Amino acid sequence: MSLISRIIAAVMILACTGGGVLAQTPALETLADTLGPPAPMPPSHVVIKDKTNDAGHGLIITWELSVDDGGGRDNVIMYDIARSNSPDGEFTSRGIVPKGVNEYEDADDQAPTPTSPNPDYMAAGSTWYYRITAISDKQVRSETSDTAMGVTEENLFHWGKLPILVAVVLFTAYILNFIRSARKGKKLYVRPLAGINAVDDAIGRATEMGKPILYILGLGTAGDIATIAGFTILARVARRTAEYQTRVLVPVQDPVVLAVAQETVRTAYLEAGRPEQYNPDNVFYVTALQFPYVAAVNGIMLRERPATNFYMGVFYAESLILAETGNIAGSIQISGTDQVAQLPFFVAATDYTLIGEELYAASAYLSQEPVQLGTLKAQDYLKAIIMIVIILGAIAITGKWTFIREMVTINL
Amino acid sequence: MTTGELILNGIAAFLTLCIFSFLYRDNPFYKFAERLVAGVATGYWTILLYHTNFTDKVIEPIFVYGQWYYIIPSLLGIMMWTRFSRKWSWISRYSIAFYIGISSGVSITVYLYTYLFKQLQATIATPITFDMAGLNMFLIVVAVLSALVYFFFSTPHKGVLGGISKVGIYVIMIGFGAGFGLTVMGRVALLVQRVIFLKDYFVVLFGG
Amino acid sequence: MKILDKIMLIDRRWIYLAIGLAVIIPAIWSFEVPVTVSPEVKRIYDFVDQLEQNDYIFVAVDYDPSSLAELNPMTEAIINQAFAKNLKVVIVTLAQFGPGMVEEITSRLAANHQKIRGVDYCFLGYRPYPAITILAMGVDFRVPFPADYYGTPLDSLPVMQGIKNFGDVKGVIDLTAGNTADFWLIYGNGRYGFPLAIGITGVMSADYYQYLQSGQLFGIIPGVKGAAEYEDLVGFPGRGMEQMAYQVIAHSVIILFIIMSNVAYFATRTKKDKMGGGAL
Amino acid sequence: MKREIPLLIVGITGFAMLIQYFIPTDWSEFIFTYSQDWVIVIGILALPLGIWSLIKANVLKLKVPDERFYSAVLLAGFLAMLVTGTKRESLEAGSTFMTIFTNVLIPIQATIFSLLAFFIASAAYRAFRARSVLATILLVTALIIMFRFIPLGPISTANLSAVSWILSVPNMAAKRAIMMGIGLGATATAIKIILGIERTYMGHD
Repeated sequence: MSLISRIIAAVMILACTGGGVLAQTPALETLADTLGPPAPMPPSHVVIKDKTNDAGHGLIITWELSVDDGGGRDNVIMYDIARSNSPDGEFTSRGIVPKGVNEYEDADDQAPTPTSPNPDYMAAGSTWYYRITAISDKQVRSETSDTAMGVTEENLFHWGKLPILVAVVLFTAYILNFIRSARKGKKLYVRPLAGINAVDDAIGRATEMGKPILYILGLGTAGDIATIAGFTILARVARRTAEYQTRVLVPVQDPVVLAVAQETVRTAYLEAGRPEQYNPDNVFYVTALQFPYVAAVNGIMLRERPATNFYMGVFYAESLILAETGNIAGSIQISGTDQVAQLPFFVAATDYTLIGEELYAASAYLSQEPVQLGTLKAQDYLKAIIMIVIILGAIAITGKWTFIREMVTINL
Repeated sequence: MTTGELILNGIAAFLTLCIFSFLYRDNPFYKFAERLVAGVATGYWTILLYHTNFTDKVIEPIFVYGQWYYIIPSLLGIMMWTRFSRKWSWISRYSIAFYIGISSGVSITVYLYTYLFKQLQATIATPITFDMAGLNMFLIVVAVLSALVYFFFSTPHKGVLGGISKVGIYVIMIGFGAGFGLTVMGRVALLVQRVIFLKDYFVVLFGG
Repeated sequence: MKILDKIMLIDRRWIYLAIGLAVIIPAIWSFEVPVTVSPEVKRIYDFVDQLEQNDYIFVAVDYDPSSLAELNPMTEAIINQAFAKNLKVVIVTLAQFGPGMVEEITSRLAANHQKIRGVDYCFLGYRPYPAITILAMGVDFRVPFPADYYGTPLDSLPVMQGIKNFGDVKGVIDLTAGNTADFWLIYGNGRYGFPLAIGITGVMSADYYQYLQSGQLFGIIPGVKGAAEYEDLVGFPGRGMEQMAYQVIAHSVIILFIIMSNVAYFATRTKKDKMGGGAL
Repeated sequence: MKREIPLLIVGITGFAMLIQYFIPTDWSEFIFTYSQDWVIVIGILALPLGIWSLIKANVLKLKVPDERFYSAVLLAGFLAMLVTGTKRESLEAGSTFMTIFTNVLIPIQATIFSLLAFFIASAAYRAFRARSVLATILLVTALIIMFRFIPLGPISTANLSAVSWILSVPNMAAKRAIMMGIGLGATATAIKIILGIERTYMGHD
């Protein structure tokens, strides 16, 4: 109830100040004439609190419903919330709420600028006065409630996001802990992943055939975590190709990805002890847009006939176009993406697919460094916690207890 | 259609056919369209970025609104150009560091919120009752749990865990099958649009 | 066995040709295909069908012209059905570019059925902020919409006499391309408890079947397929049916190829599968 | 200096952005928008790297007889857009720039997209063979879903109920589990990046 009414109230403000949803409500004039329809009793006990989890641009106004709302004459249809910046100043309407609602959120965070002055702006630490009026179905206004005062306050922590903070802290602690125990030499088991085991074979095959390897990083930016996972796998692949003296072609569609991919491949050649064999032109920019990029990569596949295609990163509709063309070219294909909608196509059309989390795990697998493997263990622990929450949560909700669900609910 | 429109539509129709010819095999027409579109797309993108983002985020803040602090990201952007020189290219790592640092920091909470908490909350939102709906809710919970087990990396998938993880990958495969089957409709609709475009053009051209 | 071997290794260009023909043929000779009606579509049809003359039905047309191809056929089929049954229709749109589209559809269909604006149906118009508009309509349609789309006060429209809020309509059908369905679920059905059904684009439909299970929706019309089903039920074939011809043939072709592929696979299974491919 | 300071920058900015999320003040909001602009500006100003890579490759190919024509086409297309797009107004409908956009870029993009109708069929033909349990599950589910278009009387009616169940139960569960896995994997990777454990992308000398 309170959440819903808050949302209503928030939207109402927008509606009344900006969009004007209700701006066309008929003029709500008071009918002072005692012979007219009766006026409802006013709402009472207006209480104003700071809106929590914000930068100090909002207040929450609550009141006790008019006795004629749901009882008495039962003629209230809505409440009008009026505001002023002084107790004796002019009160102007900030919005209305339907009957039965006893809460209104008044907020305005649009700080005035020279081009757009905003007299309604609620600065942090400012004081406001409110009065509520009930309005009857015949548009008769009640007397106003008593005036109440509130001060906006800047909050330093968003409590609604607490569960996320807990998860971050817990996760980081687990990661650090497992890295520490891995450094001490504790052996960590990881189950085999077919897609990972295929990587070396695929590179060997390319060497035997004397054909290049094509590595596609997808359409993500260098800031996408999936693309960064793609860079890590690229580093391993490039290092092997440097050892085997096989070419690796990396066509990209973003200039920052281009820079990072070049750097990754160059370093891999350096680590393999063959820096002189690194050719920066093998990592090249094709074009920025999705389908022109696909057209160009398709051309490369059919003309260069790469022995192996890797698809690691963020992919959209082009996933299947690329994978089918690669199949026409007779390449072995290994794919991995975090785009749930594209996974079916990679699974169907490529030889090995790293499904979602497996893509992120791949870098740890390929490195075989204890530090990296330690984070996999941390992921598993978190997964176990999630499973316990699901089991307990499902049981609790069946018994109508919502506390577990509320514990994992984020109130933005 | 005017003659001008007829010619322009003719170009579009010709390029459409060039791309379709790829289905038969790679050929000079496809290669022509492929290179043309790569050039045009890069040109389009450059101009678009210049008139929109570059003007809004570099030119106007610094030269119009006097927001001097926009000089910092601009300098970082210009530092990317050191990549043209082998000797100085390490300087571009500073820009990349900001780029990736900011993106990763933002990603953590975004992923936790949308991918983890929202899904978790949705899974435990509905009571399991003793009817069809309740049974389905129960099945969803069981299916989610077993699919999660499939993603365990640090335990061997043997015994009970192996069995559950097997159910998990079955569930995942059903999801993939459904995703594949559902998409066919949309893809066919895309092809229909192109075919109708060509048909309309040829009808006008040959006065059908 | 030789033929089956050939099928296993069929040149993919034959598949492309088949798909190409499946789309080109209906483009040249249009024809109608039979459709089987899904239970979730049938329930909406039955719901409207069992209403009495002069009962009220509320239709929300919450999509922009970009999704018109899939959703217009649904809107038309539902309004056709309602007019044919002499129901009173109240229409709203919560999509910014919706009004022009709604105005076009309603005036055209009203003319076909000899219905009069303001007497047999009412088009309220558009308001931004779906949540608040829905909540406010739950109090009284006149709160967000003192006048209809054409500026006539609701109180002076014969069709709006004696009807105040959702309590006076038999049910709400929301035609949507996306998240307005959530608003109708939470603020509409959730708060005012009226029967709610949605018509939704194909890609979005999978996400809403869960509300069918939980009983918050009494029906779903999913994508072009659903639109064609509804048109079939109502008996006014339109754009939905037209698009079905392509879809039915293309789907049949793909299914036939899958079956062929499996027959050939099992018949030649002793040999090594030379085609490769597939992560499985 | 060449690697350590950049890694430190990644750590500090990453941590700052993480903390920013939990602080609702105006200051924090400003940092968020401003830092997003950093990413955008770096991305825009890096574009010359891409263009240089493209131009260089194609100018070199002008010397190869078989490639000469195609590279010339690419360069001509690129230059045509640059020349016609110099003015701000060229982004409005009716300009030469937008005419090329509408009649070259749009039809080619739409046609490449529509190739998916063919490829979805050939992929189904090849992959949907019942050679293992997993392949069979994939095959059967996809067939059930595709069958919703095929009018077969009572069989179709039963099939449509199956479709609705598959979509709302196992399909929903699979999506959720995969997403939760991605959430964990991506978060772990991002934490590793900020902590400097994952640093391959940075390269070294």
